[in-house]
Parts: sequence; C-alpha cells; structure tokens
Amino acid sequence: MEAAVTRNRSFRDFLIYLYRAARAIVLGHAVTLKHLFRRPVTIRYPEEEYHATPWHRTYPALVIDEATRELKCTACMSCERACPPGIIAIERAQGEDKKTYPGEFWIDMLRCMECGICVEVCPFDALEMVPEYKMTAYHPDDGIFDKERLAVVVRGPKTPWPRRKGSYLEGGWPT
Amino acid sequence: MVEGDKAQPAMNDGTRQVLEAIRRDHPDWQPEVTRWGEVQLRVGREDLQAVARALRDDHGFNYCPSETVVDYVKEGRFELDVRLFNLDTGAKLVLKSDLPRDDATCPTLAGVWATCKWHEREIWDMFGVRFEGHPDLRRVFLSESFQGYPLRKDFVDARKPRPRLVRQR
Amino acid sequence: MPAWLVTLGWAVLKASLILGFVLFNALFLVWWERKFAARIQSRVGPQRTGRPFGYLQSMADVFKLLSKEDVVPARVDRWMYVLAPIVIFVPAVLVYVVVPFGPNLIVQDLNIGILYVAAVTSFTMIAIVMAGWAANNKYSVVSAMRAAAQLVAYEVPLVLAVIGPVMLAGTLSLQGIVRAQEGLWYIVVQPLGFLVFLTAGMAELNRAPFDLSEAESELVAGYNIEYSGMRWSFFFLAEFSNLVAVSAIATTLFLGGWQAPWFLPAAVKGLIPPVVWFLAKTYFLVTVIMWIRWTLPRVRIDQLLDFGWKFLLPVSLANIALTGLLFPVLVRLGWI
Amino acid sequence: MGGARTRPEPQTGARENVIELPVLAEGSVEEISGRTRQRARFRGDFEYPGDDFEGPNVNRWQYLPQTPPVEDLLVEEVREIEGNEREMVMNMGPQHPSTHGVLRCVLGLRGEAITRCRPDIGYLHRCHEKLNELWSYQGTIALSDRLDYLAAMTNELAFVLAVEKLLEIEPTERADYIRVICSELQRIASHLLFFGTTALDLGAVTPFLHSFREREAVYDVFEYISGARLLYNYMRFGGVRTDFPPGTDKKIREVLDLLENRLPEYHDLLSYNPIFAVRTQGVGVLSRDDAIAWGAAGPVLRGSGVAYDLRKADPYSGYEKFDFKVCVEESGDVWARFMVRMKEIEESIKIIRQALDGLPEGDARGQVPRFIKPPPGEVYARVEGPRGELGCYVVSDGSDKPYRCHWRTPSFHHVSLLEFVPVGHLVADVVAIIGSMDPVFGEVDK
Repeated sequence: MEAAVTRNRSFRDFLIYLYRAARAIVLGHAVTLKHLFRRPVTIRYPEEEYHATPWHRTYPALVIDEATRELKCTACMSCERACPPGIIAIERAQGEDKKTYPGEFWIDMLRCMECGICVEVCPFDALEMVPEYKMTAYHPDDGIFDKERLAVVVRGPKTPWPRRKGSYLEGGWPT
Repeated sequence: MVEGDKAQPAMNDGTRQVLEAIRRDHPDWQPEVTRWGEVQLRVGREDLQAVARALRDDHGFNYCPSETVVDYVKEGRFELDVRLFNLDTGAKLVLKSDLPRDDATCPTLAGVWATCKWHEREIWDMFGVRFEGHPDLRRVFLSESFQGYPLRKDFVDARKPRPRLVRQR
Repeated sequence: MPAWLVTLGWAVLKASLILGFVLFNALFLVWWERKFAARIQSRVGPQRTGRPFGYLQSMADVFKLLSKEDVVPARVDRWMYVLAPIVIFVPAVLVYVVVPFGPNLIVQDLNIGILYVAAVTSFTMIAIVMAGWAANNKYSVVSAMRAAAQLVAYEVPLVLAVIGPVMLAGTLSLQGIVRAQEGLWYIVVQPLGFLVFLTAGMAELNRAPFDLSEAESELVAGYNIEYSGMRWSFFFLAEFSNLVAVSAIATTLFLGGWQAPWFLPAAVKGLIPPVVWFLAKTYFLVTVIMWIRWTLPRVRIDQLLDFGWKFLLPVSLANIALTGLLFPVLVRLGWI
Repeated sequence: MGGARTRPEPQTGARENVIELPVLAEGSVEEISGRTRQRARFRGDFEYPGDDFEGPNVNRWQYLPQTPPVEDLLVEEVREIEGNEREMVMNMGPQHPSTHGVLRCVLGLRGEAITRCRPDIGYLHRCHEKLNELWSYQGTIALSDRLDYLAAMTNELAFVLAVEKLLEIEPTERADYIRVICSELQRIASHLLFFGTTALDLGAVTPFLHSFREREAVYDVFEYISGARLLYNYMRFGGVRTDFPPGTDKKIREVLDLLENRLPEYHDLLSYNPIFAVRTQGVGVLSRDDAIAWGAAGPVLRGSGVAYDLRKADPYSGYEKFDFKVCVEESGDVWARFMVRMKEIEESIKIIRQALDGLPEGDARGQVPRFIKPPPGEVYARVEGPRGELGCYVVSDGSDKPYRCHWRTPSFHHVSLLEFVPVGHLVADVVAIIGSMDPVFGEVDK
C-alpha cells in the first residue's frame, strides 16, 4: 500500500515516504486517542453478569414436570446411547405403576462437551440445555452431577430447539 | 461406487480433458470415474512414482491436497489414497494404490510433491507404512517411544486404561 | 552541631526524598499506565483493589512481589545475577540529583549537569548485559546483545540532541538551561531536537516501539526472563524511574522546566508554583510516551539500528548545524 | 462519545423464566454437590488417576501415570548445530507466547539470524481421527468443531458435505444459504483473530484487543444462532440444526455495519503503519512454486499469487450464486498474507449481505433420520476454511460409524512451510512468519 521500502530511492521519494509515514503514525495515534473517550466494553463479572441467550447450551439438565413435580425422564437410555463422549449413566428403576424412571442419573460434567445431542435425541423433552454457566467447584468430584443436581424446572418459553418439526415457535420466543 | 453414466455431468471440463488425455497417452492405466466426477487411477506401488511424476509433469497435477491411507484389515491391505488437483484447469484425480499389510512399504512421493513429505510422516506415524526414499521419516505427532501404529484397525493400546465414568461403550 | 553532621543530614534527607519520589512514581505510574492502556483498548483496567478506580492496585502488587519466593535458578552466574538489579536501580535514582524540580528545588545543581545525566543513564546498559548474561538463558543473552547495540546506537543522537539547548543557553547546568527559557521554550526553536531527544530517549528507556530487549512476543521477557519477585521488581522500578527521568530532562531542556508558559501574564504565572508546572509537564510527557507505546508495533533490531545510525544521527547533526546558523538570528530577534 | 457496546443487552426476564435450581433436594448447590460426591465415592463408581496413591495427603492430581521418557529425535540435529561453534540452538516453544499454541521450533541461530528451523508438533494431539472411527456420525459433527476451533462452522460443513455426498442427499436451499452465512461469519471471526494475533506478534497490543472486541460481536451472533459461542455443533446432514431465530437478520446486519465502521480504524492503527510495513514487507517470502508444491492453501497460497479459492474453483453450498472476488497478492511475504485476509473480511461482508438479501423461505432442516448408516463408499469433500482448503475424507462401511475419517487440515501444511521459510531471517521475523501462517494447533495436531 502506501508505506513502502525506502531503499534506492531519490531524495524526493524519501521525503514523500517520510510524509506518509508521519501521517500514518499520526492517524494511528488519533485512533487510540479516540478510544480514550469511548466507553469500555468490559463486563465486570460479579457485579454485572453476562446474559447469555436463553437457549445457550451450558449443560443438559433434567426437566421436572411442573404439574406432577416429577422428572419427565423415563430412563429410555436414548441419551446414554447417543452421548458421544459417553458420560451419561442411567440406572433404570421401575415404580409401582410399572412406569420406569431414572433411579440414578449421572452426567460427568468434567467431560461433557456440551454438544446438546442428548437433548436432541430425547423423545420425551426430558432434557434441556440450560444457560447456567456458573459451575465452579472446589473438588473434581463436584463436576459429576447427579439427579438432584441436574433437576430443574423449566418455566416460561422453552429453548428453541425443534424436537419435532415446527414445534419451536409454538412455545413463543423470549424477546 | 465407481463408473456410472449418471455421474458424468458432475465432472468438470478440466477433468474430462485429463481423462481423455490419459486414455490417449496411457492406455494401460485404466482410469475410472468416481461418482463425484474425479478420475481415479489404481496403480501398483512399483509404478507409483512414475505415474505420479507423469501426472505432475504431463497433466499438470501440481497440487496435492491430501494423501492418506485406509486400513482394510479384513482384506489384508492398506489403500493409499492421493488426491490431486490441477490449479489451472480444476481437474481432479485420485491416485490409489494397494499396499499389502504384511509388507507395509511404499515408494515415497515426497520427490514429486513436496507436501507429501509431511503427509507421509503422518501416515508413517499413524499406520506404520514405511516410505522408501523419504528424506525425513520421523513420527510427526507421537513421540518416538510410542509403541504401535494407532490408526491400524488391529491396534491395541497396551497402556493401562484411564478410569472413567461407569459404563464403557 | 558540627558542619559535617549538617551536611550528612541534608544528604540523607535529600536522598530519602528522591527515593520516596521514585517509589511513589513507580506506584503511581504502574496504575496510570494500566488505566491508560485499558481505556485505549476499550477495557476498564484495575478496578477491584481500591474501588472504584483500583488506585491501590500497585500497592497490592508490591505486597505480592515482596511476599514471593526468592528464586535463584540453579545455573546462574550468582554474583552477577544478584548485582544486576542493584546496578540498574542505582543510576535510575542518581539521575534525579540534577533534575531541577523548582527554582530552589534541586539536590545539586552541577555545572556539568547534562554530562552527568548522559553518563549516569548509560549504566543501564551494563546492568542489562549483566542480567542477560547471568541468567544463563539464550533468550536473555540475545536480549542483552540487543540492548547493548541499541544503547550504543541511541546514546549518540541523544547527546547530540541535547547540544541544541546547551548552545542556546550557553551552559551545561540544567538549572541554567531552565532559567534561559524564561522568554521562550526551546521546543519552539528546537522542534527537531525535541523529537530526536524523545525518540532516542524512548530507545534508551526500552519503551515500545523500541522495547527490543524485553520483546515479550519474541524473547518472552528478555533480560529479566529468569528474575522474579523483588529482584524483578527492581528492573520494573528502574524502568519507570527512567521513564520519569527522561521526561523530566526533556521537560527541562525543551519545555521550560519549572517555568510557566512564557505567553501567560505575570499575574497568572504567580498563581501556580513552579514545581507543579514541572510535574505537570513531566507527567504529560510520560503519558505521551505511554500513548506511543500502546499505539505502535515493535521494530526489528536491524531496522532499529538503521533508524538510529542512518536517520536520527544525521538529523541530530543537522539540528546542531541549524541551531548554529539560526543562533545569531534568534539573538537579533530577541527570542533568546 | 459512547461507542457501541458489542455485548447484547440483557434479555430481560429470560433467565429467570427458564430454570430454577435445584428443586428436588434441599440445600445449596454446594451442599448437594458435596453429598453427590460422597455417595459417588461410596459407590465406587468414579475413580481418578492417583486414587490408589498411598502417601502424604497432597494434591493427588500431581500423581498422574508417568509416561516413559521421551527420546527426542531432534537431538541429533541439535548436536549437529551445537557442534558448530558459531551456531546456537534456541528452542522456541512449545511454551512461548508467539507460537500460537504449542508449536515448538528448534532454531539454529548465528547471531540472531536463523540458519535452520525445525518445526516440531504433536503437543496437542488428541487422536482425532481415531475418535472419528469410534463415534457415530452425529457425534463426529460435534467433534469436528474441535479441529480448527476458531472456525468450527467450516469444519462441520466439510464433514457434513462429505456425508451428504455419501447419503446422496441435497440440503434444502435455505440451509445452503444459512451455511454460507455461517461460514462467512466464521471467516470474519477467524481473520479478526488473525489481525489481532499478528499485531501482538509484532508487539502492538492495542489492535489485538480491538479486534477481539469485534470478534466477540460476531460470536454474539453465533450464540444467538446456535446456542454456543465457540463450538457450535450446528450443521446437520441435510440442513442445519435450527433455523435462524427471529431477529437474526437484524443482528447480523448490525455486526456487519459495525465491522465496516471499524475496519478503517484497524487500517489506520496497524495496516498502514510504517513500522508494520517494514516489519512485514519482504519478510518470509514464499514463492509461488513453493507454495503450490508444499500444499499451502487459502490466504497463504493466495498471498503468493495463486488465485485459487475453492469457493470459485469448486463451488459448494451454492457459492456460485454470490458475487465476490478472490483476493490475491503477488509478493508472497507476510504483508501479502496479511492483506489477503484483510480484504477477505470485506469480501465476506459482501457475501453475507447478498445471502441475507436472498435468503429463501423454507425448511432449514432436512428430512434426514437422526441415526444414519451411509452406504459403503468413500468420499473426499472440501471447503474453503479461513485457513484454506479443509478436506474431509470419509470411508463408510455401511455401519453407523465412519470406517475411516481423514482430515486434510491446512494449518498442518502451513506449519511444514516453517522448515524453510524463516531461514535467513531474524528471530523477530520468525514470530511474524508463524503469525502470518495463522496455524491453529487444534487442527495441526488433530
């Protein structure tokens, strides 16, 4: 572009080069000066929080049916089979009414790659990716989530993944 | 997966010209056309270098995006798969060669396309195919102390398995 | 009280004042540079320690550095390794002996003040070479070699740029040069000299775009790569101390030192004490140097030397010639 | 003077609506986690390396299984250099701020001049191709994100195109447009990162943070579209995972406007700076023939004067419908590669605008079963990623997992160029050259 190598040029070219170089440097400083008066874009985390989109995928959680206050999961093992890193472990249990439910449901969040495939394959909408990104722990074992840690109530609009064709607009959009 | 008239429209002009040129100049090469409109040549490994050189010099295949090996363990062979491309005409060509599994050696293509130097290092690293005449055949990803060639289908990791969550698939 | 005791008392008092000034400077400038850089980069910068502006951040850093383990790597040249931080720090403080903060606010107004400054600041090179060599690390050796070449190349234009004001003022004493600028600051008649001085001064300081000896993207941290804790912070202290020193000398030589701007009416001049003028100008220059640092990329060593020897040196020589030619004219005009 | 904040404004009420944690058990999250841990221990389900360590109670993570000592094959080379009195060996990396990850370059130095350079890679090797053989096709999409993690969309696209060819299905037209928009946004994001890291390698910190600020804006769009910021898992066989949420069009256009405003600032700040010019012009010259022979691709190839762009040369996903030009520079130096990328940002903006204008209605998700078993066969599909030709070679044996999956990753070949390009330059130029190759070690080491 403009700024060029100065070797083997006439003195006049050198002066032109000098002018261009000086102008470019001044322009660069003008940009930085302009930024002195711009607002920072930093989010100061504990005080201000980053609001991820409601359908942000952080980890798969077990959905509780609000009407019955029970997990929607029927322990059909679809997610366990589909999970690429194989970190979901379910122990199926059977209630008195012959309905199956997950006796244990473990997700090793230390290895979870947050792909959301478990949510996609779930035939009962019993898993949801939740945008809850505060998952720090003091011990690696805390990264293994069990049924109690995973259970959430999903209220209001659902996450937009279309389980079945055309379903996602029915829940309405959180705007 | 090879041949078929319905695949012909996918072939671009450069490839068509190359196909004609090869049929004209080298009647013994037996080019085929794949479903995706590429010319496919299957050559013996002893002819590999000569064919490659001819392709580069006479047919303008100056660009080699990919060279790899597939382990067909049941058939007892490795299949060398070299993808070639002509940057000027857009012709596409696949060079295939069968390497017996019990004698996994192959003449190097590093002298034809310089990029094969690293491709072949990767193949040596992962499949243990020794490329004869390669200038710098070292493992590229794994350390030299690694035992075995991990992408071979019969590779068994002798190390103690790392513990993980309950079920192994 | 015997006379020697009085002298000693004054000396100790002055020394501690300077040391205090240097330390305070470092604390303030670390914070200031961080805040300044942050705003240029659309960030916030320090904010937690000392809310809301993080003004206690440098204090926190001091405590952190003090509490760090004193690591001496196994294969270093121990004596040089230990001495280098001291060798770099002492001359950084010594410069302030001749800096005129005000009409009477100077430790010692040496009549060869400028020469003293040039001599003392060159010590930095020895310290950097010591540190680089002692650390027994290839990166730091390369860094030391770079620093040596760089300091030799830029010492010459620096001193030559100083000659302009000296010619105009007719004295080597810094106080004398300041007094000579009562009518007009020398930056007006010496713009070229000022630019050369600032550029060469930045190179002396190892500030970007000339921070080749600690180029973190190439040499990781250069000569202080193996230093940590308090030893490392001595390099840091010296860097900021030198930064203020160079700005102060530039202020003295070209911006009228503690003099108020010459065009202001006398009544206004009397309102603000000279030392405030001096510090304001100095910190303004410091900020400009920071501004340059956070704007420009780093040059390469051969380009740096090219620039020093083939551009700055001729320009500074031309500046001297120009000054000599213009001197009678300026005197005739009554500007000096 | 309030500059535009790139973060989206908080979605009011959204988060409160969606989840409530936790509800089955009483107690705080920490308490529940603690209980979980105790029960897990009791059940003996989980174990960690070092669990069986008997000794003082120190951090057990230190006691990972020891690997046998590594014999460094470069040792011979190093000895050879050190045998020469006037040369010095310098190990640049694998832990070095400017090697873009974990590249190790063994440099032979004479003074500061490079006499030889041996790139050594593999420090981030993750058995990617082996995992491809173990995971289902669906999981492999998610895994391919991890190759070039700065351009996850294009990785997915390469794999998806390959499998679609095997399945003999065509994506819907809307999905094609969405794919184009996503790949071009990804290209912008990746090139913005390149701009920043190149500036950082050359010692300018400010452009780095400026470009990351704009990159975050692009990632905000990705988060809005796909629910993730970096690794999207968005492409699907026959379409994409979800259609654009309402308002995506506006969001993307806002980002494009922002970029068009900020690009001149970048040029003022860095591109036209004389120091930047002398640091990059004539440095690391890669001749046209070398670039072709060594398999360089993308901006590195185009910087050497080869007008080769897969979007034109072998169009996929309907790129032939868009009007854009292939950016070429003749000089083949760091400057050329830099300028090619900066121009490509502008071209990408043009493509995205066209695609948004022409975005057809319809289904974005094809009617493809979730679990697929492609017929036996093999296919090589390639896309023009931000770093160049990204090829995916898939062999299917009719099962639900790829029989073999080979990735042709451009960065791998760009790293191989380091064997000869830096020779004769100075140490400071090596970082500029590495930066101009823009390797991503996720895809170099696979």
